Amino acid sequence: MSANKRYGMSIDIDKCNGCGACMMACAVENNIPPAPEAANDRRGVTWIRVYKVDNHLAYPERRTAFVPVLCQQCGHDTPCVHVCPQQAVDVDPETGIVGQMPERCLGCRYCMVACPYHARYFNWWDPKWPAGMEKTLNPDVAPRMRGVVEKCNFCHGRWHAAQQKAAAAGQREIDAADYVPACVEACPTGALRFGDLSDSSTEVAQDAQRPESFRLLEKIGTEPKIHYRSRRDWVREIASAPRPEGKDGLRG
Amino acid sequence: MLPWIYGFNWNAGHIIFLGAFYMVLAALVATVASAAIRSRRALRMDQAEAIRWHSDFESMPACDQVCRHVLTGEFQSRQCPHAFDCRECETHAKLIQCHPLPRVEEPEEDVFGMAFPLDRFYHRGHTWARLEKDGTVLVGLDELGARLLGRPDALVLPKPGDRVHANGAAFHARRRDAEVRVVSPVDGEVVETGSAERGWYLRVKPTSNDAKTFRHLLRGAEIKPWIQREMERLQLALTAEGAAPALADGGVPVSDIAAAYPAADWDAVCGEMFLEG
Amino acid sequence: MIGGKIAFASGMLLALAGGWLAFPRILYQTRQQPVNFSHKVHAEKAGAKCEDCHSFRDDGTYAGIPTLDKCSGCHTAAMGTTAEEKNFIDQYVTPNREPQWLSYAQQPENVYFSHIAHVKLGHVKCEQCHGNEGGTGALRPYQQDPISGYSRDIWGRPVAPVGLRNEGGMKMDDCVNCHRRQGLEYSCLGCHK
Amino acid sequence: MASVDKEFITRGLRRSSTGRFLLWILPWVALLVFGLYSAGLCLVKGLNQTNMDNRFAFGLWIFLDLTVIALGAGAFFTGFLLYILKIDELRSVINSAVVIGLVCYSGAVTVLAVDVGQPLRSWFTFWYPNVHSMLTEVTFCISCYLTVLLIEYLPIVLRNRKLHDVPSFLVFEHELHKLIYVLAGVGTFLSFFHQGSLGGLYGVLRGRPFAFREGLAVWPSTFFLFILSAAAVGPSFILLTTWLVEKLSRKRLVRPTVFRRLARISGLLLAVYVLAKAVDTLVWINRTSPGTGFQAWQYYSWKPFGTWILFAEIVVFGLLPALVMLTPRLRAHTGWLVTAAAMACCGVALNRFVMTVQTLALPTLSFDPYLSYYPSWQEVGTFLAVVAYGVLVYSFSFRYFNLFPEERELRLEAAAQEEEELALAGRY
Amino acid sequence: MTTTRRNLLKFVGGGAAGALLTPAPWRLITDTALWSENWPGIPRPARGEIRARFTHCTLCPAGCAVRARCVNGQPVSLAGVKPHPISHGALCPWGIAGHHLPYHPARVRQGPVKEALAAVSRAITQRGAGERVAVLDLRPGRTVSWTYRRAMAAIDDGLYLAPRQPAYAIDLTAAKTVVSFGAPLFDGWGTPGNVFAARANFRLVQIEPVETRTAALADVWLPIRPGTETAMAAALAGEITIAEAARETGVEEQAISAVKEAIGNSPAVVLAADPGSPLMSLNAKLRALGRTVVARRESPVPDAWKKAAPSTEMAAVPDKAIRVLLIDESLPGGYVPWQDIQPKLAPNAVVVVFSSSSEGYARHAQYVLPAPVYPEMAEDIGPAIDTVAAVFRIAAPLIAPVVPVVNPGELVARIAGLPQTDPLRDRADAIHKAGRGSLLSYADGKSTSMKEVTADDFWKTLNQGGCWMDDTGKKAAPAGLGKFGRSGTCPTAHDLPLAVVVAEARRGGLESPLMSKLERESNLRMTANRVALSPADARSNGIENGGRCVLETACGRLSVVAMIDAGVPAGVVEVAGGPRMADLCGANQRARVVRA
Repeated sequence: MSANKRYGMSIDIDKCNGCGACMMACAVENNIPPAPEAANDRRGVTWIRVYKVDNHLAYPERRTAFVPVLCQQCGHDTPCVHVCPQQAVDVDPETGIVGQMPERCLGCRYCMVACPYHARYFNWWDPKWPAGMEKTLNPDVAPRMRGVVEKCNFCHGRWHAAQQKAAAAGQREIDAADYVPACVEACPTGALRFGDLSDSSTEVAQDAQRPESFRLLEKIGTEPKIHYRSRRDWVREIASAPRPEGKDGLRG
Repeated sequence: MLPWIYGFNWNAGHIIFLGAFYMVLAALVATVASAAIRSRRALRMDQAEAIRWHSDFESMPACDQVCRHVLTGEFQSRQCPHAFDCRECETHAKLIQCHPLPRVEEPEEDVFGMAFPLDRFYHRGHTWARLEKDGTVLVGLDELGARLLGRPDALVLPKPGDRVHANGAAFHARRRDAEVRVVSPVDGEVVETGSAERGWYLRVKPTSNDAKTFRHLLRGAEIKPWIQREMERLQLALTAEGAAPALADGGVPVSDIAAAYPAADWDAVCGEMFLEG
Repeated sequence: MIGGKIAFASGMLLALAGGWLAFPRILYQTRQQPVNFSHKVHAEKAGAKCEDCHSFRDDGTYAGIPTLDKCSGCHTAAMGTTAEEKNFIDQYVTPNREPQWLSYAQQPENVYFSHIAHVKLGHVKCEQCHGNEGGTGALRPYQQDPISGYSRDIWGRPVAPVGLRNEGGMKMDDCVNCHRRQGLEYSCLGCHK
Repeated sequence: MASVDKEFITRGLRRSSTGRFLLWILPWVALLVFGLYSAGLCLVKGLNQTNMDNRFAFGLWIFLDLTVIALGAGAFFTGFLLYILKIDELRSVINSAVVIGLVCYSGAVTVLAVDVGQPLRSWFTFWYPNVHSMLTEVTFCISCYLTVLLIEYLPIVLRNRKLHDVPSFLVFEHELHKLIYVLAGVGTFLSFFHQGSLGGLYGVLRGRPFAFREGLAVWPSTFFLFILSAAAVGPSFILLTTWLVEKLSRKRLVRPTVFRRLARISGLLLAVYVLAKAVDTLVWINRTSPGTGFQAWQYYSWKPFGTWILFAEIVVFGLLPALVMLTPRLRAHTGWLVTAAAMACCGVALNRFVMTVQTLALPTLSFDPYLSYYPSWQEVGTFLAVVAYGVLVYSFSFRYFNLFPEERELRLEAAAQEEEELALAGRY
Repeated sequence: MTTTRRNLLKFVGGGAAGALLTPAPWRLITDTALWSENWPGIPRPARGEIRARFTHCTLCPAGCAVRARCVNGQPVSLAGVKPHPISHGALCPWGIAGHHLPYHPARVRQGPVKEALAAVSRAITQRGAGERVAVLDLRPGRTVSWTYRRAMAAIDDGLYLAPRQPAYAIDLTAAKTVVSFGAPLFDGWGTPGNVFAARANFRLVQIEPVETRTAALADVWLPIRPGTETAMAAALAGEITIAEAARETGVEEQAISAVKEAIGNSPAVVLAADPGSPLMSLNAKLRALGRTVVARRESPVPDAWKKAAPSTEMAAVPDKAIRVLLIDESLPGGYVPWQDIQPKLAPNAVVVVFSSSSEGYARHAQYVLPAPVYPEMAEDIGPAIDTVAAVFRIAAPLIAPVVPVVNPGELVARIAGLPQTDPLRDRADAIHKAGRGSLLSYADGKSTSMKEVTADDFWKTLNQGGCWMDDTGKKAAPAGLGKFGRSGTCPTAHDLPLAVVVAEARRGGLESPLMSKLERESNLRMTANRVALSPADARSNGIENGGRCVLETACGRLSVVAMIDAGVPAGVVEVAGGPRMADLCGANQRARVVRA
C-alpha cells in the first residue's frame, strides 16, 4: 500500500473573480438540492461558499476580494471529529479527508457549532428537486435526507470513481489526474488547485510554501489543509480574527 | 457500546467511559432488584402490616412519638425509637423492673368523664385488649375512640380465621369522610367478631400468651396522663381542622364528637387520633 | 395469586411466540421474480460463467443483472421445452420488454460498492458474498423489509441484529469483518458515498 | 373541601377543591397542547420551523436546556446533602427537589429529542458512542440520571394515599427508600459529570475562542465552573420554588430555618463559584484567548454584548446574591432571601446564555458578520410546552403526593400557636 | 381464573417483558432508523452506464465546448473541454448547470401553436400596405438567423430585426493593455476561457462607477462618476485636458495620465460595456484597428442563402409599421427593451414569442410558444466578441425535449414557405466545400485539416463533439466602429436623484434552480429583485438594510429589496440586469428608491 496522502487545496484569491462556478459545480456534483422558497444565506447548503470580502473602507477606497470557503479539512485536533457524539465524522488516515456520514448523523449540529469556518451545513428542509430534475442526480453521491449535517469531502464520489478506474487497471494507486474535485475542475480562472500536500512535487504543496500563502485562523491550531494566498496585504489579514470596527459587511 | 458492535475501540477512553456507564447501570439495576427481592421476602413473611405501622409512625410529628415513660413523668422527654412497640425495648424492660407501675385501686379510671376500665390494656391507637378466661383476647375501641367514631357509617371486620397483627389493622371503620384503620393491640387469629353494641369488636386467639404479649400496651396509672395528652392532641387537631370553637366547655367531650363538629375535616382528625399516617 | 401468575406467564409466552415466530415472517414482504430463471441450467447447459452475463463495462463499472439484449442473444426462439422459457420469450423477448428483476444484493444508496476492486484487486470469489446463487435451479423469492426498504440479503438475514455474526453476507458488519481482517478499514467514506 | 378526589389526597393536607384545581391546570393544559402542536410541527415538517440556521445551529432550546438542567441540579445536590452528608433538615424539601429535578431533566430531554434533526437515530449515540465528545457524556449521564430521578420519584408516588393501601407497593416503597442513599450517590456521580460536560460542551470548542477554555486533562475549566454553578444555584432554585408554592397555595410548607440553610449553602457555593469564575475569566482574557489570536476586548465590542454582560454575570448576579445569602442579617428576611435566590438563578441563566447564544453570535472569521437570532413561535411554543408540563407535573405531585413532609406538622404547630394566642387573649 | 383488572395488568406486563426478550422491538428501532435513510421524498439517482458526451453551450454567444457526464444517456454534470482552443475547458456558473433547464419548474410547457399560426397567417394575408412582417432575432449570427433572413426575404415586406452586431472582434491575446469602460470582462464578456487564458498577458484598466467583479480583479480600477465616461475617453484621446477630465469624472489626474501613458506605449484595446458604444471609436486613435480590434469573419454559408433580408435595427423601423412580430427568445441574448419595440407595432399587431421563460417578452406577447432549451435542440452558436477566427460548432442535443416544443426556425421557414431542409447540415456542407480550416475532435483532442475530412465525417464529428475553426488569416481592420448608440424612447428624467448602474449583467431566460446557491444561499450574486444603495442615500430615504422598497424610473416602478453597501458611491443605485430591469431602466437611466 502506498504512503498516506494528505489531500489539500491551494486557492489564489487574487485570481478569484467570484463567478460562482465552483459553487454550482459542487452542487451539481454532490446532489445538493436547490434552496426552498424560505432559504437564505444562513440556511442554504453550499459545500463551498464564495464570500465577498472587503477591506471595510467606504467608496471609493473600498476593495473587494472573493474568498471561497469550503471544509478546511483540519489536520490536527479536527474540531468536528471529536465533538460528534456518534462517530459520524472521521478523518481518513489514507487521504486526510474529513468525512461526514449523513446516515450516521442524528442532526445535533454540535459539529456546526464547533467548526470555526462555518463550512458545515444542515439540511433544514427535505431535499427537493423540481419534477424531472432528479434525473440529473449524480449516481456516485447519495442524496442526503432532512435533518442531517453535510459538508465538503473533496468530492469523494470522484475518489471512489478514480479508485474503481485504478482497480479496473489492476492498480491500487489512483492516477492524480483522475481525482480532481468538481470545484477545482470548474474554476475558470485556475484559482483553485488540488493535490497531495505530502508530496512536495505537487503544485499545491509548493503553493503552500509561498510567502504570500496563509490559512484561515491558523492560530487556533487546527492545521487546515486549504492554503490561501494573496499578494494584497489586507486580503492576507482576513486570516486573523475579526476586527470589531468592521461591522458593515452587509452584503454577506 | 459493546465490544462486538461496530465502532467500538479497545482504548482507554472507551473502556473507562463505558466501564463507568455499565457500573452505573449495574448499580441502578441492583438497587431496584434488591428492593424488589426484599419487598417480596417481606410480603412472604407477612411484614406488610408491620411496615405500614412503621411508616405511619415515622410520618407522625416528633412530638407525638413520645415514650410512655414521658407520660408517667419518668423522663423529661424521650422519643420512642421502637414505634411504640415496647416488646423490643430494653429501656422499657429495665424501667419496668426498676419502677413497677403503682397499683391503682379504682376499678376504672375516669378521665374527662370517660371511663377507662383498668381490667384491660390500652393501645396508643385507642383500642384495648382484655385477656379472657378462655385464653382469648377481646379487642375493642376505648371510650375516646368510640366517641370519635360515634356510630360508624360502615364497618369492615375481619373474618374469623384471619390473622391480625399487633400495630397492624384490626378492622376498618368509616365515619363521615373519615376512613379509619383501627389498630390491633395484639397478634393473633380472629375467633369471633363483635360489634359496637356488644362493646367489643374482635375476639382474638393470641399467638402467644406470655408476659410480652401485652408489654407494649398502656395500663393502670399510665392511662390518665396518656388520655390527658390525647385530649390536648384532639383539641389541637380540631383547631387545626377548622372545628372552632373546640371543646367549648373545656372539659368533657360529647359522646359523638364527629357530629358536634360538622365543619371539621374528620378524616384528618381521625387520622391524627388513630395514628394513621 | 395463582391467577396473576398465569396471566403474567401467558402474556409473556404470547409475546415471545409473536416476537420470535410470527414477527420475522410478517416483517418481510415476499415478492416473486418476474421470470423463473435457473442459474444452474445456464451454467451447465450453456457452460456460462458468472462474468459471462454479470459483466464489467470497459471503464471497470459493473453492469449488474444483464439486460434483455443479453438474453435475446440466445433466446430469440425457444431453446428448450420448458414452459418458463416459453413464457419468458412471449412475455419479454418478443415484445422487447425488460424484465423487472429484483436484485437481492442491491446495496443501499449510501454505499459505494466497487465489484472490480473486490474481484480484481481483492481476489474475492463471487460465492464469498453471494453464496451459491450461481448453482441454484430456481430463483428464490425476493424478501424485502418494507420499513427500511432493504433486501433481506443485505439487511437482516439474522432477524436479531446483534453483532458481527453471519459471515459471508452482505450487511455492513460482514463487509467490516472482512475489511478488518485484511487491515483495509479506514473511514466511513471508504465505502460510503 | 368537598373534593371528588379526596381519597387520593394525603390525609390531613389541605388542598383546594377539585373544581379550583381544574381551573388552575386548565390554562397550563392549553399551553401544553399549543406547545405540543409546535413541537409536532418541528418533528413532522423539520427544523425549518425554527429560526435556527447554519451559524446559529443551537438556539433557544439549547440555552434553555442548559439553564433548566442547572436549575434542576437542586435534586442531586439536596440528595447529596441529605443522604450522603446527612443534613437532615433538608428532608422537608427533598421530595419537592426530586420532582423539580424530574421535571427539569425530562423536559430537557424531550426538547433535545425535538432539537435533533433525526430523532429516530438518537439511540446511535448509545450504540456507537464517541467517548471523546462532551455531548456523548451529556447524553449518557442525562439519560442515566433521568432514570435515577424516575426511581427516586417512585417512592413519592407510591406513598400516595390510595397506592399506599396496596401492600406490595407499600413494601416496595419501604424497601426502595431504604436504598435511597445508593441512588443519591449514583445521582451525584452522574450529575457531577453531566453538569460538567455541559460546560465542557462549549469549553472544548477550539474553533470558538470566545468559549474555548483550557483546563485539567480532558476537561476545560468550564467543566468545573458549570458543576460549581449548578450546585450553587440548585438550592437557590429549591428555595425559590418552595417559596413560590407557599405563596400560591397560601400555606407554610417548610420551616424558615430550612430556607436559611438552603440560602447559606447556596451563598457559600456561589461565592466560591464567583471567585473561580473571576480567576477563570482573567486567565482567559490574558492567556487562552490571545493564544488563539483573539483579543478578549474584541468580543465585547459587538453590541449589545458589551462588557456589561460580564459585569452582570459575575458581580450583579453572582457576587451580590452570594453576599446577601451569606449575611446573617439579610438572610433573616425572606424577602432578601428570595430576591437573592432569584438573582442567583438569573445569574446562572445569564451564564448559560452567554456560553450558548453569545458564543454563536460572535464572528470567528474576519469576514463573518455578527449575527442575531430570534426564536420562532414554534421554538417558543415547544419551550412553553415544557414549562406547562413542568407546572402540571408539579401541581399533580403537590396535590396527590406529600411533597413537603413537614406541611402537616407546621399546620398543627400553627394551630397550637393560635390556641395559645386565644388563651392569652383570655378566651378561656 | 377470572379476568380482573389486576390480572389484565399482569398479562400486559408479562407481554411487555416477553416482547423485550424477542427481536421485534429492537428490530423495529433499527428499522425505523434505517427508514430515515429512505423515507419518502429522498430521490434515488439512476444507476447505469456512465459515458461522456460532447456538445456546446448555447446559453451565450461564447458557445463553450461542453463535456457532459451522462448516465444512461442522461447528462448529470457538465464540464468544459480542456483542449478546446477558445473556451479552454472553462464554463460559467450558468453553463455548468445548463442541463437542469429542461426541468425548470417555471419553464413554458405549452402554448397555443395552432391559434398562433392561424393568427399569423391571417395577419400576413390581411395586412395593409406598408405593414411589415418581422422576425426579431435576439442572437444574430446563427445559422437559424440565416433562415430568418431568408424567410423574411421570401415574404413581401419581411423584416429581419436584430440587435446590431459589432462588425469587429477583439483579439485579447494581442493586447498588452486593456482599457475597459465598464465592460464586464470577467463576468460574461466574451468567452470566459479565452479571457482568463489571455489575462496573464495584459494589464486591465477598468473604468466604471462601481467595483464590479471585473473591477475587483483589474490592475487599476478608476472609480468614475456615472455618465462621465465620454469625458474620460475624450481625455484619453487628448481632446480635453486631463485636469478637465479629472474634474468631471472625479478620478485623480495622476491616474488618468498613467492610463493615457500606458495605452500610448503598448498594444492596447478599449472596450465598452455596450459593443456599439461610440467609446469604441477611441480604438482608432490607439492604432488598435487591425491589431487588437479586427474585422469579424463569418464561416461560409451555402450560395443559395445569399438571397436574405438585411439586418435592421429596431430604431430604424417606422412607428406602427409592424403587423406581425415573431420573436425568437429561445436563446437568451441581447434583450431589446419593450418600450423600444412597442411604438413600432401596428395597433392590431400579432406578436408571437418563442420562449421557454415567461419573464421576457412573454409578458408582452399575445402568443407564447414553448421553445426548446439547451441541451434539447441542435443549433449552432453565433460568434463571440473575442473570437477572431470564424468558427462553426453545433450544440448537439443531449436529451429529447421534455415538453412538446416548437422549433422557431422550422416554424418561420414554414410560414415563409422555405424548402424543408436541415440548414445546419447545409451549412456544414458549405464549410466543408470551402475546404478551409481544421476540425478539432474533442474525444481525442486531435485537430485535422479540413482537406482530409469527408463531408459525412465532418458532420458526424460536429455532432459528436467537435468544432471547425477557420485558418487564422491576415487580420483586417473592421469597418465601422461605434457611432451607433442605443435608442431610448423612455425619457430620461433628470429630477430623479440616483444613477442606475447595472452591476451584474444578466441574460434573462431560464436559469438552473441551483442558481439559488449564488443568490439567495450565499449573496454572491445580486438577485433580480435587489438593489444596492450607499449608506448615505439609504439614510436620507429612511431605507433599512434588507428592507422592501420601490425602484422608480421614468418608465415605471418595481418592488425591490434594498441592500446597503458602503462600496456603492452616493448618488448611485446598483441593480442586477435582466429583462424586467431592462424594461424599467433601459440605457443610462436615472431612478429613485423609496420605502415601500
